[in-house]
Amino acid sequence: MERDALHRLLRDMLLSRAFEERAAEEYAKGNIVGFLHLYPGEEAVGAGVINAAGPSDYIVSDYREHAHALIRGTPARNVMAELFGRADGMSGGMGGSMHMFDARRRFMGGYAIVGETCPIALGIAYTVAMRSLPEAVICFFGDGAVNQGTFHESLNMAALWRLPLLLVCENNHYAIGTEIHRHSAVVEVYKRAAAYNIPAERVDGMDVIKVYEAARRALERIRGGGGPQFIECETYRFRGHSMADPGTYRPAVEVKAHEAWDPISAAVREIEFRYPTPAELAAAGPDHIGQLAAHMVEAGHLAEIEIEALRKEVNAIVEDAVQFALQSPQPTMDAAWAHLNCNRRHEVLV
Amino acid sequence: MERDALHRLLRDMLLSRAFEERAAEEYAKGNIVGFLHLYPGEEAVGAGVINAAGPSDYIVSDYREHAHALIRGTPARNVMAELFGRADGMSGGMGGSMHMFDARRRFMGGYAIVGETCPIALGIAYTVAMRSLPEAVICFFGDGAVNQGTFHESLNMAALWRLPLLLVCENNHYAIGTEIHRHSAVVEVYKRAAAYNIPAERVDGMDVIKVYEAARRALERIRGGGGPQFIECETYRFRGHSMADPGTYRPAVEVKAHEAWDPISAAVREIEFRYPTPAELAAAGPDHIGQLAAHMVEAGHLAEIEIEALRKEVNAIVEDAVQFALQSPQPTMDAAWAHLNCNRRHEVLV
Amino acid sequence: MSQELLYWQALNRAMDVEMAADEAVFTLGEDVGLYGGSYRVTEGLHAKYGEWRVRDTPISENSFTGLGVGAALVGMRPVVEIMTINFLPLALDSIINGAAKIPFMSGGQFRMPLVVRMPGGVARQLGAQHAQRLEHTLMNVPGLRIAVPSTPQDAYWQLRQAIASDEPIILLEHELLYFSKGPVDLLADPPPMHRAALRRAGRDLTIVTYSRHALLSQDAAAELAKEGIEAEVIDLRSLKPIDWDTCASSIEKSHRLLVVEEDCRFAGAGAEIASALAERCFYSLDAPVRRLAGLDIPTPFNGTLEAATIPQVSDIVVAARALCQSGQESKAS
Amino acid sequence: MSQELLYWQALNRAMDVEMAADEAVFTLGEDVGLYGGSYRVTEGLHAKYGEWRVRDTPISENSFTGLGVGAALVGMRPVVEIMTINFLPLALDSIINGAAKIPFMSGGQFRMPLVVRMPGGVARQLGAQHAQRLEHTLMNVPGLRIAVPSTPQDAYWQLRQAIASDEPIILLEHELLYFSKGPVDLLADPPPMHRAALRRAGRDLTIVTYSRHALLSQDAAAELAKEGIEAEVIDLRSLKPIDWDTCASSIEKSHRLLVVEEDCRFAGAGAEIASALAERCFYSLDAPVRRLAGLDIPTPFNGTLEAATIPQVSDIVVAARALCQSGQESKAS
Ligand SMILES: Cc1ncc(C[n+]2csc(CCOP(=O)(O)OP(=O)(O)O)c2C)c(N)n1
Ligand SMILES: Cc1ncc(C[n+]2csc(CCOP(=O)(O)OP(=O)(O)O)c2C)c(N)n1
Ligand SMILES: [Mg+2]
Ligand SMILES: [Mg+2]
Repeated sequence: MERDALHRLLRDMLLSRAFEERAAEEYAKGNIVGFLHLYPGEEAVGAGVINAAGPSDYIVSDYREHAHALIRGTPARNVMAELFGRADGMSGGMGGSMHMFDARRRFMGGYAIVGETCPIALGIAYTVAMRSLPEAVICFFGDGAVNQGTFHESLNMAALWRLPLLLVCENNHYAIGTEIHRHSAVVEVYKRAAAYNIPAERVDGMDVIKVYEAARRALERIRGGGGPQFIECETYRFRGHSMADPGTYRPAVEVKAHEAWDPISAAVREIEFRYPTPAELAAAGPDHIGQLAAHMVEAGHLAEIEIEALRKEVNAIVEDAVQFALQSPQPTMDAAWAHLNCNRRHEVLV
Repeated sequence: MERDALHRLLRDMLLSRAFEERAAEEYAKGNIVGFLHLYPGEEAVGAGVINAAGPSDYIVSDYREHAHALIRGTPARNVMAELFGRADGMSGGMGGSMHMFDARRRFMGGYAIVGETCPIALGIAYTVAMRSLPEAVICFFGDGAVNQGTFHESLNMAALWRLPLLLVCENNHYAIGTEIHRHSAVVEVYKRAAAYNIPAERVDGMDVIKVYEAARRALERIRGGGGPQFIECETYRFRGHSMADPGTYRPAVEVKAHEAWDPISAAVREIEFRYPTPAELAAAGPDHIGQLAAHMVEAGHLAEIEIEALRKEVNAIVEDAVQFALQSPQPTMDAAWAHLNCNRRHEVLV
Repeated sequence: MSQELLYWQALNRAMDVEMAADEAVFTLGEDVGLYGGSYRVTEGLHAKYGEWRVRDTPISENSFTGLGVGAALVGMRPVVEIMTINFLPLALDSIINGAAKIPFMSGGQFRMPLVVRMPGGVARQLGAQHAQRLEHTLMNVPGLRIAVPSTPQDAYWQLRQAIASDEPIILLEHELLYFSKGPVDLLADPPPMHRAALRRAGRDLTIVTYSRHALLSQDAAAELAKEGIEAEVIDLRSLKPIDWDTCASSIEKSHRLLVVEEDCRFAGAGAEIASALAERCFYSLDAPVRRLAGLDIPTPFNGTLEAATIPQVSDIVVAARALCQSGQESKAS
Repeated sequence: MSQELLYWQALNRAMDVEMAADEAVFTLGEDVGLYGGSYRVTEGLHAKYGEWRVRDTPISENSFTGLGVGAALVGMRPVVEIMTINFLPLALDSIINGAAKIPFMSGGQFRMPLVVRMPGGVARQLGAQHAQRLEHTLMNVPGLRIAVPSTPQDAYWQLRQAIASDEPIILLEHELLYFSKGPVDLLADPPPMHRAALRRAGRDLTIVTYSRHALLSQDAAAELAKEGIEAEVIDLRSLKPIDWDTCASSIEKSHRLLVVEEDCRFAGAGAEIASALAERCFYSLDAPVRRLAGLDIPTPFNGTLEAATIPQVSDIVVAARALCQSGQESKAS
């Protein structure tokens, strides 16, 4: 795996974590109101999948989508401003935490009705196929969403028409307070895809590289005309379902165990592990690979101290985002009506 | 297989066929109006499954349910009167062709919204399980219905809670004009059950004995605590989807080929084949099995001439049903209001 | 320049013209393709435009409607056919929570050029689950528009306008109108999509109505004329928005309003029509606004009872006559 | 005899009493069991009655609501909780085509002792997909009944009555009321389930309202009293059927009607209320019936805008004041 890619993955995960933890603080302060579903613990999924996508691919997400937007490249400022309900938010303060959209980056929305993302992604994929474009559509959903009728209906259609759709299940083992064993007859979610002849794979969703690679492979198959693909990422959310949820239904030991597998520490370990020290590199001599590695180390990306710098960088981004959001104006009622009527063209309507 | 059972199966199929063909005539005459979905070609499914059920089992069906009601034991008079919209119809003339109910026989209704039968059957099965009763619920639906979200949702819940539910897919390969290859990514319908860990079997739905035996086995597993079971019956409808449908989308050769497999002729052959002639029986000597067979032949059920008699019998029943329906009074608006308010008890409502 | 067409043919022409003009237009639904559509609206289009643009779907209403929403997000102009409005409850999430809200929720980033067509209404003995109207269900949803053509000409115009519009538009077609005939001018300029039409002028009372009951009301007005009662008949053509001005100017002249609808009375479309106009025209009214509507009962299968549950021409005549008298009585008293 | 309870606690008590009294009563929905319910309504019941009677379901709204329909067919008394009314569109087929129609379609063979409970309304910044009211969607469906308790006492009474009734009943609970407190007499005899309550007597105008806005209207009436305007406040308690007599007798006294609702104005619940009463009370009215309602716009996430889209106490005061004046002006003119 290339160094830049790895670095990017790590940075995205750190940014997501820092952003979400700060959002929780801002929620406690009252700067954010309403439902707030945070992503800590699941960063490897969003980072791995979205980084595997190209800029012309589409992303459809649910209400736990702040990190997806950040990873996709939406400035933290606009994401935070949306959480604050301000005019500079991604959705002009109209959508909020669960409804972030970024048309320019093909971030096709956060949706709050469980299961709703599938048909929407299906429709985009249908369009791509109809136009024979080399694009793919990535659809995120949780383990609870697979029990919604739309999941089933959409998978059937996607397979029937071989649409370029990558289905990504973020299996964090819970639908709010209901553990997967209590909501799904078959808990290996990827197995459901067999009912539609959709190739499916389960990956360790705490390992960003595995997720990234699985997504790459799946996207390649899609671009090769292989039709829809399914990836189940096993992961865990460290927090409650939303800020309103203390999460007490989960055994403390279970939460602890999963925290030990924190995808960010794992990614940090991965980076530190994979690249040799300068001494080792020197011993290896000035060969081709060694040169590259040496260059990377020289560039200072891999040392522990640099990870700290990365943390600082993302913290600064988040701090800036909060300041930006605080200063962003409240949207007006006129703006609200304009958004509602953004559809109107030249029609002379009553 | 016991003689009486076989005889019953054949009679039910003949009655169903005669009833439906007559309904088509009455439709042409204008005595029946509205949608009319007929069953010819599919008789082996209803006869096989419903005869395998016990009197305390429940049946839930869709809009192609006249034969299901007849087989379940509802007098042809009341079925026909319902088609005529008369007061003596099963549903008092309120329901019509697609909404036949017979509470006494646990015939829980015909439903006209594709996929709606699954959740209703699920609810009855939930009740049976909750009360630990030895009953089962049989739910009929077509191949088109399996693409509805409710199918998926209901199967998951049925499996999760191990409910006593027998799912019977009447796969006639078409949803109105859309052939199964064009509506389902996986055309072996029974394979869908694997996504919920539900035991599933595909049977030749033109062979009433195979259907009957599959249903018996499945019901036994259910009563033994095996949870939901799934049977896919491959069949064919000889007519269009409804009387409004000429069915021209199906290649003539396909229709012809299936008519050659008429389940009724097959059942007749089966009966004639399985039981020896009196001469053969005499030759076989007075052993145990020979005695039984001889008794059956003696009783006169098996000779070709008897099948003609059976045809006459069912024709007479159907003729009587039509006369009954013609003479049955039109329901009144008062009756309609009373049906709507059948729920009211002692409440003092505004 | 106009020719006689059946209502379904007019819709079929509209589809054809729009599909030929813009590759972004495509249609999908159950049996719209090979089969040619349950009411023939899409007849011939599959052969002409191919399966990608005329897509037969599985019986998965919520998801194929949602497919339309997704496609509209990326600039397509999908025309979703829900086989009948009775299946709308299954697809409602995609319409209410999706199509109607996304343009707003996204802060105006996305348009929603989606059309959803649905046959509906009480036809002939289809039973309670196939005789629904459900206009009210969609009327309350901000962000949607609803057209209810009663003539082949309007069917042609309004479907074309709906496809051309970037707003999500619901087209409610009445099952008993598909085989009604009328002149259609394929080239004439249409009135604005949501403008009401004055179908008959009169001075004694105003009848506001829509869809099939616009035709029945015109028949009733002809009857009433024989008794010397001149009813003005307004065909709304659109249930969202409603062209209040056209209604109000008529009432200011006639001083009496009868609202006629096929929908169940309680909380039906007529409730909005009557309450908005009663408020606006309060000082012009000589008598209470009357609603003549379907009975609040599921539709019986039996044909006679079925007919008894929705207003017939004779019911409109009786109600109009009573309304004209009731005002006079009160003035006398 | 009465004690102070929170609205959710009153509902919880009602569930407990009915479940203890009749084994046929059971409840199901997302997170109603182990988790104790999103708004705590089912708290403690899972431990007490076990998983079969307090069933956590997958996220499958249409089917678990349909499960309730099926269970009701065989004599159970299911109480389905749909986590919020925003998911009602997904479950609507089971309610509209199933629960509401089966007793009728079967020719009266089956009763439908089903209760569907749903939190709803505009709460605090939940965004457009989680701020819906949708009362209108259910009101037009013959065969359903709808209760809208505004106080803990009514919540307790009406949930118990709904469970005891053999008709399908929808209980709409307002998300902002769960933590409101009020006296609950657990033993008193309740008024009929669908009877409106006169919350405050007055002679100058009648305010007809329901759910949370019944409380806001009482606050507004207190404000108005300071200016010498005495508003009579009627809390409908039921949206289907509506207790027209109670409303009409008040209007005959006050001659003015203001309808206050949180629902979007266009084709909202208020449309039926206003049109039925304008028709019935036409000759008693001194001024047009006014509807004060939510704006016809999806709910913005931003808190200030969100508040601006639904009537606040001050809006009610202004509207009531204007209504009293408008009548007078017209008399003068
Ligand atoms: C249709 C629908 N039903 C219920 C809800 C309420 N709800 C919000 S999130 C959630 C759990 C979803 O679980 P899962 O799909 O596993 O996603 P996760 O939150 O674990 O990421 C539920 C039930 C909803 N938003 N939409
Ligand atoms: C939800 C819904 N969508 C569409 C229809 C219209 N419709 C009636 S029957 C039918 C085909 C059903 O096919 P299948 O399930 O295979 O049953 P079959 O008629 O072949 O027995 C359709 C699309 C319906 N009744 N309900
Ligand atoms: Mg989850
Ligand atoms: Mg079929």
